[in-house]
Amino acid sequence: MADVAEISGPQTAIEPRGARPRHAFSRRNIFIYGTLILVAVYYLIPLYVMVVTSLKGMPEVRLGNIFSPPMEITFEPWVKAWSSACTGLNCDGLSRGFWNSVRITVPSVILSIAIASVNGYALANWRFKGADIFFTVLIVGAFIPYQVMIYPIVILLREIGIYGSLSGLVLVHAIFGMPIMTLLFRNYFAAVPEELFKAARVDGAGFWAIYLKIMLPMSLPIFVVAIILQTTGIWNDFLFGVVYTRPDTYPMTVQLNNIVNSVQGVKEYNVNMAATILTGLVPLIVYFVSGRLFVRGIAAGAVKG
Amino acid sequence: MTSVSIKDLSLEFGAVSVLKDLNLDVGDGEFLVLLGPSGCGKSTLLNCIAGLLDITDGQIFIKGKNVTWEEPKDRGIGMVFQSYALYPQMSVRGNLTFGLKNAGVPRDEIARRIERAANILQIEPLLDRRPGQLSGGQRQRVAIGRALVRDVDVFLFDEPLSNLDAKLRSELRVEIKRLHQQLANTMIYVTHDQIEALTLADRIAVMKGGLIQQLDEPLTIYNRPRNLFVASFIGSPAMNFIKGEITGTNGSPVFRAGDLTISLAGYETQQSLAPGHCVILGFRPEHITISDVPGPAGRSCEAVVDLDEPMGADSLVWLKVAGKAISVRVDSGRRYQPGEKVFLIFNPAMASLFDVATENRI
Amino acid sequence: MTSVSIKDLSLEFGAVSVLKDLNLDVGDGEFLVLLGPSGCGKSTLLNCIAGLLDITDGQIFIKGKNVTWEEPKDRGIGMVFQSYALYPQMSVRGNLTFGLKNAGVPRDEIARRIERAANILQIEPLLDRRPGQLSGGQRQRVAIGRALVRDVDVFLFDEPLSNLDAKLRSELRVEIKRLHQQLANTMIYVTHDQIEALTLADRIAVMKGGLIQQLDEPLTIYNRPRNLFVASFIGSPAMNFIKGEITGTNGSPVFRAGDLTISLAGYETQQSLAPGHCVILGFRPEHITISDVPGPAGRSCEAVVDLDEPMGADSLVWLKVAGKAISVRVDSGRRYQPGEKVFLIFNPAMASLFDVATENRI
Amino acid sequence: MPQQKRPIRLLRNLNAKIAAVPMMLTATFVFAGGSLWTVLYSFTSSKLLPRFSFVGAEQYERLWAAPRWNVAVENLFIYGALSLIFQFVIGFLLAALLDQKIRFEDTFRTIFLYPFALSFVVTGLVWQWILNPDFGVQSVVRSLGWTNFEFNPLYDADIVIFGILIAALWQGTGLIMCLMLAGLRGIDEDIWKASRVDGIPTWKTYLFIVIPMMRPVFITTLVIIASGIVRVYDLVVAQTGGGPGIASEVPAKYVYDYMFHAQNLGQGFAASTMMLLSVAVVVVPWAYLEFGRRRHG
Amino acid sequence: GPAPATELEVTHWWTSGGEAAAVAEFAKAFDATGNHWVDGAIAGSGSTARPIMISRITGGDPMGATQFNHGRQAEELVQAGLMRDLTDLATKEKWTEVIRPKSLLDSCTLDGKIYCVPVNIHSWQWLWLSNKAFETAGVPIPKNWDEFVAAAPALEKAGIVPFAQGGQAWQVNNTFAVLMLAIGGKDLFQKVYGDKDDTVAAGPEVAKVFKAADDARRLSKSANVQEWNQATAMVINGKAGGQIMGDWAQGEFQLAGKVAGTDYTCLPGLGINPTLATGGDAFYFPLQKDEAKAKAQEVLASTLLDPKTQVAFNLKKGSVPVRGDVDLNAANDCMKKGIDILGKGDIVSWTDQLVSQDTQKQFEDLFSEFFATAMTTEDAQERFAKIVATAD
Ligand SMILES: Nc1ncnc2c1ncn2[C@@H]1O[C@H](COP(=O)(O)OP(=O)(O)OP(=O)(O)O)[C@@H](O)[C@H]1O
Ligand SMILES: Nc1ncnc2c1ncn2[C@@H]1O[C@H](COP(=O)(O)OP(=O)(O)OP(=O)(O)O)[C@@H](O)[C@H]1O
Ligand SMILES: [Mg+2]
Ligand SMILES: [Mg+2]
Repeated sequence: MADVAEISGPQTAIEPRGARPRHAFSRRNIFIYGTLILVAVYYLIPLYVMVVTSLKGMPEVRLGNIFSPPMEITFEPWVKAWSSACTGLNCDGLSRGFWNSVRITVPSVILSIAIASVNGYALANWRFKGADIFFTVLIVGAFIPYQVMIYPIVILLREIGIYGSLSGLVLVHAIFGMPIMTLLFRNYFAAVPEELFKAARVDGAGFWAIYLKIMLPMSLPIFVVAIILQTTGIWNDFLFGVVYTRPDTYPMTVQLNNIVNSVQGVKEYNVNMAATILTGLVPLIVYFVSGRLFVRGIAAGAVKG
Repeated sequence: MTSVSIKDLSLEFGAVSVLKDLNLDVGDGEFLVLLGPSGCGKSTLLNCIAGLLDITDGQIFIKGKNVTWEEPKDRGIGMVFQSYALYPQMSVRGNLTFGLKNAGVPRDEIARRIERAANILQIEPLLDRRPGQLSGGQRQRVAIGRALVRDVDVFLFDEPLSNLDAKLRSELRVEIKRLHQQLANTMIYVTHDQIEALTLADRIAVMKGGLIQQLDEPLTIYNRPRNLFVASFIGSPAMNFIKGEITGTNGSPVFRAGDLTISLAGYETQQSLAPGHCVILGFRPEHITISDVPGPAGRSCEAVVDLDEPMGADSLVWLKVAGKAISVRVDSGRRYQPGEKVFLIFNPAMASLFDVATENRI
Repeated sequence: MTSVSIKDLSLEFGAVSVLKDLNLDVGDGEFLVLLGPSGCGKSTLLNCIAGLLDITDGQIFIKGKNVTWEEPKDRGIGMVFQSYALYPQMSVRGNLTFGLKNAGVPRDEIARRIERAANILQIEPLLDRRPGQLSGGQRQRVAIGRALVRDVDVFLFDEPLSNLDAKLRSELRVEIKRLHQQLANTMIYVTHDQIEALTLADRIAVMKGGLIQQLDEPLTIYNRPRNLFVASFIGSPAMNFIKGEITGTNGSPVFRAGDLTISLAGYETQQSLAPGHCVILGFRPEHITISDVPGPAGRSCEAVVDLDEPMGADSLVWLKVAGKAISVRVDSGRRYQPGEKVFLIFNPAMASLFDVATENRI
Repeated sequence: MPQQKRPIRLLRNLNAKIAAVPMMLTATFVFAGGSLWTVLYSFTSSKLLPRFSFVGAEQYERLWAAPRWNVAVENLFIYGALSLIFQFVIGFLLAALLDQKIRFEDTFRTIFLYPFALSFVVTGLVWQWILNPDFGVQSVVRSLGWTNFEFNPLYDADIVIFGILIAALWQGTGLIMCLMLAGLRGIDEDIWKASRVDGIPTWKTYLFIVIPMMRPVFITTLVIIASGIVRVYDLVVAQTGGGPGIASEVPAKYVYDYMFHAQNLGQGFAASTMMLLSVAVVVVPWAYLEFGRRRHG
Repeated sequence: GPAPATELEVTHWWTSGGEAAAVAEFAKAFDATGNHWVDGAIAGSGSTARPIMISRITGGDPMGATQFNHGRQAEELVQAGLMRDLTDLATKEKWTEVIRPKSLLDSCTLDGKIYCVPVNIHSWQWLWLSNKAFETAGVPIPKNWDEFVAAAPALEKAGIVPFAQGGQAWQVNNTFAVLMLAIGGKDLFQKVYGDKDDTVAAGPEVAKVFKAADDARRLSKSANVQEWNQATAMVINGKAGGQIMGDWAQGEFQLAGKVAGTDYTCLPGLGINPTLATGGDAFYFPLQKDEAKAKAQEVLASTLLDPKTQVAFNLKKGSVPVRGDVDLNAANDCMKKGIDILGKGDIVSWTDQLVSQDTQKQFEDLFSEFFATAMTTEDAQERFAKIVATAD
């Protein structure tokens, strides 16, 4: 603001008129954009390194500079990571894991969101005695380290008789997604005007009719957030994937771990990086496509005062 | 015949008692307004009638049927909400038909009712729009339509106009009044806007702290408020209050507050006005006249103008009388200057007297 | 001497032009109200004066100094916001002193100013509370206090009372008026409540679509609106409008709309009322009288009562005249029944005539 | 008039109760039941399989005597404190910068947020690679001429926790920034205007007015960060495997290792119980205040 | 008659180059019986894989067969009745006669019943040396640990890491155990690990072993690798002087086309004390409900012990067959050295059999801390003795 004082100083040669003069390179702008760009670089470096490395051949990787762009671009590592990298005797890369991940993620996301949204709706709009106690337990559950729960869940799944099956894993994801998802939906539905809900009751709509016809159509933002969070969370899960499935249904992350850790002599960093990118691709795409909705939904569901 | 009848209704939210042993009978075809300050339990009462809140004790009858534990949809009521509460993702038609479809009303009957409601409320051209594409007034009309198509005996309104601006509010007020004349349904209408209450109601129930303070016709409430609360709550600009005592001379009572004495001859009351009784005297601003010359003795006094607030058609003049601020409503033709000396003339027949201790009308 | 002077002010938000070449001079110590419907640019104008928005073109002078490029704090203004905008985690005292401390005002001076403001606004007992512990009216008072302690020449108010309930609003209105009389600062006050505007203003600027429609004293605006917009925007209940044409007989103009004819003799205008001119005739509800017998020929007509809305002190009666709805304000002593036949008497001296094409007053 | 019977309480809102059954089951059997089971068996000498052979507090004595556990707890405190501070500070600063009506806001936001889409496993691998002294930052800087440049966090026991922190911040601050941004956007514009009229510098407005107003957002954020801290595991495993030595061990890893590698469930359960206990001490009062009592509105 | 093709899932953690090649031999042989080997490799060493295997078995979704280090890892699973009893098959195929040393089968035996099939004999006690590295440094190839330590400065001067040590806990722990056996001798080893004698563990003889461990720590300072085969790769490439690792490292040398004696040198027992431990891998067969699977399990069990399979597998894996009656002419230099020692009976049981996994883990924690920090040998020994005192 020092510059303003200068201009409107005693020399009334220029009579201030119209918009306040502004400099594109004011100290403020340099500071803001400078900081942002610097931080952006920090955030982008790993992605850059991953991409660049994955496009180099092994000799080039061994030569050394991880930041230098590839002298000769090769897609070999990508092909290898996708279709021929080996774990033990299986040499079909990540391709199998990809479809397994899809088969795990889709039903898990659907189930966990279905349960949590109905649940959040019941908690927000149909409060009943005792619900808060369960909900509090659930929220505290969000803090319990997964490792602590592995064994009890093994027993639980064994007792139900779905250990090792896909449905077992889906159930596990639904269970561990429940606290945060329910919280999200509960907050969102609690912010829906209560009168809307009352109007529907006067109109004779019951529990499910209100949920399906009134609440669902108006909760797109929060569903987007829930889908994004669950998709990335479940897709990225390693621990449950490895503990609660069997090799023919291993998700992609487990296969990534296998490829990265199955060192055959020298570490093939380029293949590892390609595999890493491939594994992260689905959640990344989800983020890039719906990032804007995500922020809006977060504002609607998470940050309610 | 009573349309809605409430017996000993109590409602508690946890430890907080919001309604206390409330009794209320609403006649068939009556327009009853629940009026009261924020938080007095108006909406709560309405929600109890609608079945949207579980009551703690008491009974509710609608059309002679005990509906205390019925579902809202089975009570024969329609409800209009302050925030409109339209289903945002449905068209206006969808909003109107949602309840009927839920109730399994046949198609042609639905069409008939929609047509009638749309006709009455003049919303035919809006039927295929979404609520988001409507103005505030149109939304409110659709909300009324949603209650209308339910073809019920009792309409409940919860501050249906308070989200609208003043102009629209007065327009829709007239429409609601017309609608009532046309349909002759029972209507229970919650508001905290007294103009609405006064213009719409057959009877007004003034509430405070979960209790009904006075249940009467609008002009009775305006002119003969039963207690200090009703007197001060109703009327804008508010009633002027002066604290003083009765000093009876020769059977004709006189009100005295410091130097100010006002004869109470002509004041109608069942009780006797015993000398020495501490009372509060209330005058509405329009029941005091400003004059340049003193009026009859004992009904007039001198005052100094403090402030003149022109309000278009009339003005509110604030004056100081014996150290007290008094407001008087006058025609806006003449402006008064601060400091100007004038005389006030009181009409005891239009006054209200309240006991200081009980705050009830004497 | 002008206190605030705005020259050719324009403001655009991207492609949207909100204010267009606006000129406005506010006198020293004047109370100017900016009145207009929502979205007309009132707040925008106020923010430009405060320096909170960067203008697109034009100049702003405060106390003769060009402040177009000054920071808000250096303009010598204090501002009060609709939402109070108090700093929620600071005590009332903190709210009042925060700005002063930043400006490096000495301690004893701060104490002096706080004391004065607290005294004027009667918030001494509240000084150590948090805003969350205050009622709406108290918060508003603190918000005014924050502007007060800045010891500035110009106060800007952006709908300071619109979040309060009606009763409180009328109380605080009086307080603000008193404050102005006491301080004699320049005040620019934004509202869309016409009662506020009429009661508070020395002059009112009625705005629409970023343009000032009329800038005049309250009663002039009320009684002689310059155009149809001002006429319809000001006054509640609203002015009655009838569309028709001038039919001159013998130099004394007559207004005719279908069967209805009203003599315009006595209507003040600079322009000639040429026969055949299409006009809109406006009458305020209080400028029509209801009578059981017909009035003088050419100034009276028959009407049928449609609705009677009692509003306490007076009533609004809706009638049908030659197929048109007309509202008349009467004393609430007499009630009218729907269907009743009465006569209306018009006073041309209080009428307003507008050109149909330009919508300007004739 | 007939006096109507009050309906049975349990059957009112039946559908809502049915809908909440999954939650009740999960809360009861998985979270409460699982925790209880864990606590119970932490007093046993279970090895590979849970067996109810009561040994009292023996497992706890051993746990707190184990240097590795103490290192893990200490690490968690350091990591937790640092991560909490940095996530808040960086997240808030970024949000504040993005809130300055800047150009390319969307682009910047996406850049800051995308790492959140990646798993800790991926994050760990990438940063392990970037921080590797033989190919990563250190070797690149050295090859530029500064041959004495020393930046080798993953193989230096004293600073390895910072190496993990760098990766954790990279992965997590985006979300925090989003939350903060949403919170900032929720603050009344008029507050900003009032402070400008009062002539309060921007930084003071943030510090004394805006930040105190963002309490609810901060609490949400705190919950999210804190739950992440207690659970930190994958990142450590992928990045350092707990090394060098035991320098970057964390409690969750201790639990996992002793339950499964060492095949000493009792010991693992004892460590789990300690984690549960610390979670309970922090979270239960908070959850009670947040969800248990505030029931009006 | 030929059994109908049954798919049998086999889990193991053999994922490095040499290991994968070896396990392929098993798969080939099993597939040749008309059944199908479904490979369930889990990368990242036994400590990653075992929890998963155990969860699967206890979770009621057992695999067809699974690798464990025989010894005490699966003890409780057997006790819990989750493992298949192979005694009948063993009697039929006379395992007690063909499998040697006898201790291998003992480790599979509980209450007189046999529950696992040992498939190879592994010994840890090898020092692998890169001939190229020593040539570069201009010093003769050491013949034992002490010479190796003495040659280290020369290697360092030449920019070669003297001692390649993977950072993972199991590696450092075993390195110490190898030093214990080689430097302290068979008796000391037995007293510490077998008898869990904590006074011995705190005594001067073990202090000597700690001195040697201190040397190893010093020489491996700049290795910066985690996985064992990365460390081996350093030796193969001449970037490191030597590595202590089990005989499976040989698989990596072979895969890289290196020849024992010319490219690399192996010193069993670190060239001091040529005693080998007979650890190894074994396959367990979790109980299956499916009849066909149970049959296939039996087929697999006998396939694993088939002489031809044994040879093929062990040649690739670099380990010694469990059968004494197979022809091992194809074995290379190093393997022959090993077979010789085994033949002489200079054998001990390895730590897997002697102490529980729990104790192992505590050792691992201690040594991974020891190797990564500047902990004094005295402190380390004191803590070592404490663990020995409570070991089971
Ligand atoms: N769900 C609830 N739990 C606890 N108290 C409540 C609840 N709903 C309302 N109340 C309390 O009951 C009282 C009456 O509320 P109600 O909404 O009926 O007031 P109201 O008269 O409609 O006010 P307004 O004019 O502001 O709408 C208030 O004091 C309110 O705080
Ligand atoms: N930041 C902005 N960007 C774009 N348009 C804006 C912005 N702020 C205001 N406007 C537009 O400028 C016009 C004037 O807005 P302004 O807030 O001044 O209205 P107002 O007269 O104060 O209305 P109200 O009575 O509702 O407060 C409106 O049409 C509004 O949509
Ligand atoms: Mg209400
Ligand atoms: Mg505004």
